[in-house]
Amino acid sequence: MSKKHQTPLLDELKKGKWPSFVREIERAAEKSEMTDDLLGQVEQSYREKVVHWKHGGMVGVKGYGSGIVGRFSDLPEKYPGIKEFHTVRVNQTAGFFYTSDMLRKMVDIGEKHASALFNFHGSTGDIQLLGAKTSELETIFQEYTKLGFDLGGSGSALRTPSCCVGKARCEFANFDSMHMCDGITQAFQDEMHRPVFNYKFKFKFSACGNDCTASIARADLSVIGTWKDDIRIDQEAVKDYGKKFNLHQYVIDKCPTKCMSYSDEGGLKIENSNCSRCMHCINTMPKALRPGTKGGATILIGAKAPMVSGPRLSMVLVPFYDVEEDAKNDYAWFKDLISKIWEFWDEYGVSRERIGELIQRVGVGNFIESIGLEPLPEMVANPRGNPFVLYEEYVEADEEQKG
Amino acid sequence: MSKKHQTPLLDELKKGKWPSFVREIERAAEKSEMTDDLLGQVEQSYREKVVHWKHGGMVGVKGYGSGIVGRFSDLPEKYPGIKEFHTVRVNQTAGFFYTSDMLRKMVDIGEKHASALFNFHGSTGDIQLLGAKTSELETIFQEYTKLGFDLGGSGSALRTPSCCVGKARCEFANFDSMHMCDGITQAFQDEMHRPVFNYKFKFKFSACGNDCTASIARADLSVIGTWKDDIRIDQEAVKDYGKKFNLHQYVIDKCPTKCMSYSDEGGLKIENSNCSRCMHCINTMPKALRPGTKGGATILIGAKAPMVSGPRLSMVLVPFYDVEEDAKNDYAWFKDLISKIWEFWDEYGVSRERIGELIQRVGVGNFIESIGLEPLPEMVANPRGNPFVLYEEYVEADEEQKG
Amino acid sequence: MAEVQGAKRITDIGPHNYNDFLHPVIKKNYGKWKYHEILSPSHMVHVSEDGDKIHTVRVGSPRLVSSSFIKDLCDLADKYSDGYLRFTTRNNVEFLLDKEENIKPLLNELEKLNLPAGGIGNVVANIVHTQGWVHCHTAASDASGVVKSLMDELYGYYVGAQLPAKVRVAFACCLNMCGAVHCSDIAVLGIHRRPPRLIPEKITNLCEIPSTIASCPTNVIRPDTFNGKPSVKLVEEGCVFCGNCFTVCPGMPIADPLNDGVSIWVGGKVSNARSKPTFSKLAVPYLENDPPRWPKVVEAVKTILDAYKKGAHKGERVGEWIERIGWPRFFKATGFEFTKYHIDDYRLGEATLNYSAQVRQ
Amino acid sequence: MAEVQGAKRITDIGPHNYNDFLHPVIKKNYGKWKYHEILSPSHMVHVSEDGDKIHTVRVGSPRLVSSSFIKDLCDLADKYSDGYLRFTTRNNVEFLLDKEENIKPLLNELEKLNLPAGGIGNVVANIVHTQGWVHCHTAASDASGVVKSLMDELYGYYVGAQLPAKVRVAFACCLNMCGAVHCSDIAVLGIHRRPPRLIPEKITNLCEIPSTIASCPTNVIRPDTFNGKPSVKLVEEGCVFCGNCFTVCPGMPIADPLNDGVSIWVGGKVSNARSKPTFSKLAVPYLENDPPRWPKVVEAVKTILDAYKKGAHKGERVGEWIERIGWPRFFKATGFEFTKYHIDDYRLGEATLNYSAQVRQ
Ligand code: SRM
Ligand code: SRM
Ligand code: SRM
Ligand code: SRM
Ligand code: SF4
Ligand code: SF4
Ligand code: SF4
Ligand code: SF4
Ligand code: SF4
Ligand code: SF4
Ligand code: SF4
Ligand code: SF4
Repeated sequence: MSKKHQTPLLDELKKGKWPSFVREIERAAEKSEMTDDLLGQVEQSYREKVVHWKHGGMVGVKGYGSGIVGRFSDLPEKYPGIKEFHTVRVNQTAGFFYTSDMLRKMVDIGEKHASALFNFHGSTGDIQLLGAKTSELETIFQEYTKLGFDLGGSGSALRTPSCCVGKARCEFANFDSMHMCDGITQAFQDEMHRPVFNYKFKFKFSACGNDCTASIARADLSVIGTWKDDIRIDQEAVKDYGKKFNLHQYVIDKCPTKCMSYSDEGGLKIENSNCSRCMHCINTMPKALRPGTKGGATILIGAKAPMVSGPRLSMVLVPFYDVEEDAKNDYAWFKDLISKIWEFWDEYGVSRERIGELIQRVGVGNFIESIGLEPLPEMVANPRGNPFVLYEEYVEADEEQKG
Repeated sequence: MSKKHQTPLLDELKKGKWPSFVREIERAAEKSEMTDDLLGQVEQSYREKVVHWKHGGMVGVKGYGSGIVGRFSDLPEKYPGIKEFHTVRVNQTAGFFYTSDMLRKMVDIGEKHASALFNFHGSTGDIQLLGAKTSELETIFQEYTKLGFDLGGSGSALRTPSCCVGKARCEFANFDSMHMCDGITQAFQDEMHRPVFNYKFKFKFSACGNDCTASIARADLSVIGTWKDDIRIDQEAVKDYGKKFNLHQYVIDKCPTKCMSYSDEGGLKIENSNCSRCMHCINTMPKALRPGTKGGATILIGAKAPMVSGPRLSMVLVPFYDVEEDAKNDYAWFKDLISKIWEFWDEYGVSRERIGELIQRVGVGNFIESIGLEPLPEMVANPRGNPFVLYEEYVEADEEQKG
Repeated sequence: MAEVQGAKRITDIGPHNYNDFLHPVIKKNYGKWKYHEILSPSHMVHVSEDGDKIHTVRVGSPRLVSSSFIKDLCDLADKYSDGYLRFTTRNNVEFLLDKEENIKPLLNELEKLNLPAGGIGNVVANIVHTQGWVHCHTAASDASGVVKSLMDELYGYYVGAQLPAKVRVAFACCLNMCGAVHCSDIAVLGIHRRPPRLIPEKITNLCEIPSTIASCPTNVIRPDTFNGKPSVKLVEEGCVFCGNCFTVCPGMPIADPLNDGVSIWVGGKVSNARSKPTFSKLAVPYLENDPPRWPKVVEAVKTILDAYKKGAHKGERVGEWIERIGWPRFFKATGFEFTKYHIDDYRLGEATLNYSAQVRQ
Repeated sequence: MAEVQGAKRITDIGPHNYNDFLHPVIKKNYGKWKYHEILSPSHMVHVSEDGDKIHTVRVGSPRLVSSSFIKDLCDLADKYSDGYLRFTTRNNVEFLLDKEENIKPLLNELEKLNLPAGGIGNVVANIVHTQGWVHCHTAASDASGVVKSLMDELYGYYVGAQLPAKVRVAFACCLNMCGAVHCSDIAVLGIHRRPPRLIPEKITNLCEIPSTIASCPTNVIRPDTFNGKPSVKLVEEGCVFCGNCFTVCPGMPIADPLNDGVSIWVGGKVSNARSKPTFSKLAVPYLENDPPRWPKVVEAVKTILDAYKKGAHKGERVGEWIERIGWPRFFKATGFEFTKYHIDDYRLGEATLNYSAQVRQ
């Protein structure tokens, strides 16, 4: 197939050693004609330094309010192939595991019914099939469901939860992030597919403090693995590491709580009650140290991107959540907590207000109380430093005592 | 003299080993009759758990708008002696140095013309003579000026500057805090005595980072000593300290910038370019370490108590100010800086707005620019983390380039 | 178009269960991994309590890929990893092998296909990024182009050269920051710098006025009327060019070729290791868009990496290095200018000032 | 009353120059001090580059003192320090002696006068405090009484017993916080807890309405009218009992015997040594006023000191100790209850939350 558009600027991006997305668009165009016009329009954007997509646009499949992001060229006459160029968000598997068989089938759908161009994966976690026409959406949807895959979230709905590889291939995992992620995704299908929230809501599950899903930065609800008991130490292996590098410099001194000590005689000692489960020592000596055996998670809330009051990280909501125990009940306790949070959000939140913003607006203390949790010092970096305390009660009828 | 009022509650406060203020009030009452009624009123406050002073009240001496704080009992019939019980704020000397001769004369004035009760000193720094009647104020003022002492500040005026003992008795002093404090106090007599500011303004001078005047917490303008060159080390003395305590544990590991190292052979090494002049190592080993010889100060701005938008600390305004050089010109550069700050405050501040609050309201960058300083990374703990940048300029007339 | 027939139609099934796609060795040792070793930037091995091993070979991907790219991967997986593979949270591909002897041939074949094996350990990881001009309406810059230009330059750091610690670079094409740009070691952020232009016809017809007004972080969108219908007006001076008004109201386009560009941020992190998670901080307020290869952006990122490599202690993330040496020395080391834009004047900006006399001289 | 006669009247002379009051040894060695040694909590010596020595004997004072108290000091100074003495920034008295042989007799005489010699080094320093019921109109508690009760209890820590580091205790009788209460190791703060009562007659006659409205940190004072004249009304729910409205408007008294009391704050510091200066943080939100000896306040401060003494490493200030062990363990160690009031919900409160998974289990 010969090229429809000249793309001298984009061609520059085929040079260099890193795999080229331009080459990928071209390869997709070999499979799907419409994709040629994408090259043309992107080249024009490169020339003019400005975007050429129209503002938004609602599209979808029957019974679903989300899962498709509408996208329309603002130069449809010039680039008719991408007049409609919607994204289909398809739920990834928990942990992003696939077989070649399944992947081939999944991309075939894209070749046949859309642009043959994908994001593996989107930043939230979905597989994104780019460039679907409205008329093809239902077919695409049905083809994916036949493979056992459903649509992800978009709009004012739950987003596709995502998780780290966890127990499947990581010795640091303190709870089964994949199992929980899958379980929660299945439990909240309705909330994902039918937008009734004030705004989006995201779950991410990382099975230890390394937080390989970056949940603390971008999930409204972050579940991050931790443990209750002591770090397991293999003193011989510690000694071996000591031969490779300076234990004090690279491990002991970098412990944020300064709760470790080492001597050749006494070996490594950890004051576990002071350890904040930061993971550093374990990361540095994975053959010698392991998290404790009583795994669980810390639940945090409220992270989001900057709009509209500045970026946020998640804050501690539940210092220790016994995941394994709750998994036995299909995560009933967790789901109940989530329902309470969503009810509160529904009642007090305004349109386009993420949960983190709402909590800030009403006050952490009030929020905690409303969802039935206790205020705990783990929730704060430090207690208040200003004296403007809104004490809720005062004694009255004191007049006669005066003067 | 027999007691006029029964004070069973206050009497409890004459017990115990710490010198008793109740005893002091009684001793004052032995010298000045009016003070007896103070005992009565305070006892009543103790009984009723409520204050018995009326709200404020303006009093003063001719030509001065400040220096006296009016105080009136709300039970003047019951306690006629303290119907008027004003405070006379008398400037302390820089460094709070006195001779017995001078002190006797100073307190004699209080015995003769007021309550015989003092604060040595007030929190801002003044000697406070409590309990002066309006009719006595002019006499008291004239008696003090005869001794070479003037009134301090109050109301919307400059407050009495104060300073640490500095070069007079401290080996850590990086500039002459007493000389500068005295010089600045003398220079701004008018601003102290005739309130024309939006609100109060306070200077404090501490000759090193230990900040023994707590200037960073409570001065609108804090001048804190620092140095340019290297910490002076006496390696032998370091070794001696090493015999007394663990150098690593108490000195090296506690250095906030981790810029020190020690070995028995090499002695103590300091990477001075990384030293933030925190004073810790010098404090801990004063016989071994001394600040560099090129002394000066960091100028900080904006500290204050909580009203009305929360407590503030001072922030860095000028990282290094060559005090000695400027002292040669009678602090001309410093005074010029202060004038610019006050001009800005006068122009943009509103009533009862301290300088720290104003800076926050208009933005640090704009304030810096207006007073002719450069934005510097020393002013911030870290640059902004949110992307809401108010870029001031954009290019126009781009329409024809579009589309 | 396929007919929508209630009966046949499958809905709300969620994603395919992962159990169907796990390598047998993974299934057997699920939750029983004991330790791992990083043997090279492209290869690590996990060892289980039973002594079983699973090898991972990681491969970089541009993320925006064709079906053919995926099929190439599938072919490799069939040949070397029993058909099993996964993707990482940063869009790398991981082949999962139990046969050690397959590693070398796999690496060889990857090289032939020009696919970069690497990304494990203390390297520059794959750049998390977004849609840009390829697919999003609010983009202030392209995503894939900047990322490609950067990764070509940083290629060596992906496949081999060791850094003091992991370096996570991220790109987002607008302030919506899809991805974790706000908490990356180095972040490149597309920005607008000219207030939105108001198209009253569109505003009155297409926009919900209250939510348009509420969308503004600095409250400079004010109620107005146009032809008697509710509309909005703008106090341009306070606009921080966030583009949020355009997101909720198509009548307020903000993209502008002459003023759009990127800013550069440093020192963010997400992990809880050692230091707490923290935002990236502003390093370079503005660089113009210079497609196709954004040389100024590439240079700025290189400058940071070079200074970091030179100055950081082993084990220090970019932000930890800067915190140790202090921001003044970061600006000195990179030559970047410190401006008033670096001083946070937004909502919580007060918490970022230097309230101490701790100053390096 | 003295006549005000322009000619004779001296004005704007400022304070007496300190040079007239410096001990000759100090004058000679001004700026030439080399080091100091703390020989006991009441005695330190400074040695100059020339080898000269000046001895300091420090003595505690209740600050609120009679002329007789000052004269006692003067007598001692005449006898032992050539008439030279000074006060410290925390209201202690310092005798400056060049004759070492005078130290012992001075200490003996101080003991006879029941004046506490001490306060130097790692001790509880004299409590910085304010006026209270003795002299201020906005006081929510007495100052001198609480301080006396505390110092009686902490006496041992002033004259002798060593602590891990300096402990600065401060008291302020209302939220105006005259002193450095907001940055003290331990701070006791008088607080109101009932909204001001409005006296419309006074408000309309004595108060400037705009500044009354502006005085409120939570904007709950709203414009109103009374008998046709401008006045204010109050949204009680949002009042944080700061008393600032009363400061600017006598028509809004806030003192209330049943609800006033004190709160306790910990972990602030001012020095730049090691850690940056920082605010004290809320430990105990409310303790009722229980004059004359405030036993609950004394107990709470003792509890903190005991836990600090037990838990802190040598050289750690109170706040540094708490930062190391974490706030949850501080609350455990003291038995104080953590409540919603501890969570900062004011202006910059967001900056104080725990945005990390760093949690001790
Ligand atoms: C596709 C994706 C970027 C990518 O290239 O991977 C994406 C693309 C868009 N995002 Fe996003 N977001 C994507 C992940 C994110 C993330 C990261 C995450 O989920 O982990 C964030 C930051 C975390 C967060 O949610 O705060 C993110 C924060 C936003 C925001 C800002 C939200 C805020 O509260 O500040 C918007 C604006 C909005 O919601 O109106 C937004 C809006 C959008 C829209 C729908 C544009 C718009 O204005 O309506 C973009 C559609 C582009 C297109 O046409 O394809 N997108 N967006 C990601 C979703 C793929 C997937 O489903 O897997
Ligand atoms: C006497 C003194 C307390 C003491 O016992 O030592 C004092 C006493 C009063 N202060 Fe103060 N302040 C005193 C030092 C301070 C300090 C500490 C300092 O200066 O280092 C502060 C905190 C630092 C600051 O300025 O922010 C301080 C912050 C306040 C405030 C709150 C100001 C604010 O911006 O938040 C007020 C309220 C006001 O200004 O209206 C205030 C108001 C008052 C008033 C005038 C009461 C009022 O509402 O008008 C008090 C008069 C009491 C009386 O009748 O004697 N006083 N005041 C101190 C002055 C003595 C002296 O001249 O040496
Ligand atoms: C595969 C992946 C999880 C997944 O489910 O996909 C993963 C896998 C591992 N991570 Fe991770 N991390 C993965 C994303 C992340 C992220 C998220 C991100 O980058 O967006 C983070 C947070 C980054 C941040 O802090 O900004 C992350 C922070 C860590 C850390 C903490 C590093 C630190 O010191 O701050 C470790 C520990 C270490 O490397 O010593 C870690 C350690 C590991 C280990 C060694 C865990 C193990 O024993 O298997 C794995 C190999 C590390 C490597 O790549 O060097 N992983 N890891 C992700 C690979 C991304 C990629 O393709 O590059
Ligand atoms: C006399 C006085 C200065 C004055 O001009 O009056 C003074 C004098 C000394 N201070 Fe100070 N400081 C004095 C108030 C302060 C203050 C202000 C305050 O408490 O309100 C501070 C800040 C307190 C804070 O951080 O909250 C202060 C923080 C220090 C420090 C830092 C301690 C730390 O590690 O944080 C040192 C260094 C040290 O002690 O190791 C220090 C060291 C010293 C030295 C050793 C300096 C020297 O070489 O002469 C002096 C004797 C120390 C002692 O008392 O143990 N001085 N010092 C003040 C005595 C107050 C008192 O009567 O108790
Ligand atoms: S978050 Fe922890 S458990 Fe999960 S993959 Fe990363 S290191 Fe492993
Ligand atoms: S996990 Fe972190 S806090 Fe705990 S001992 Fe290891 S390094 Fe220290
Ligand atoms: S601030 Fe520094 S120079 Fe001044 S007295 Fe204190 S320790 Fe000495
Ligand atoms: S003064 Fe402070 S920062 Fe400098 S070397 Fe000493 S301890 Fe370190
Ligand atoms: S960052 Fe902005 S421009 Fe880029 S994909 Fe997200 S919403 Fe679109
Ligand atoms: S771009 Fe942002 S700051 Fe500017 S008007 Fe729109 S919403 Fe407001
Ligand atoms: S703290 Fe309040 S009550 Fe006490 S003296 Fe200062 S203004 Fe008066
Ligand atoms: S006491 Fe403070 S918060 Fe309450 S109404 Fe008065 S000014 Fe407002």
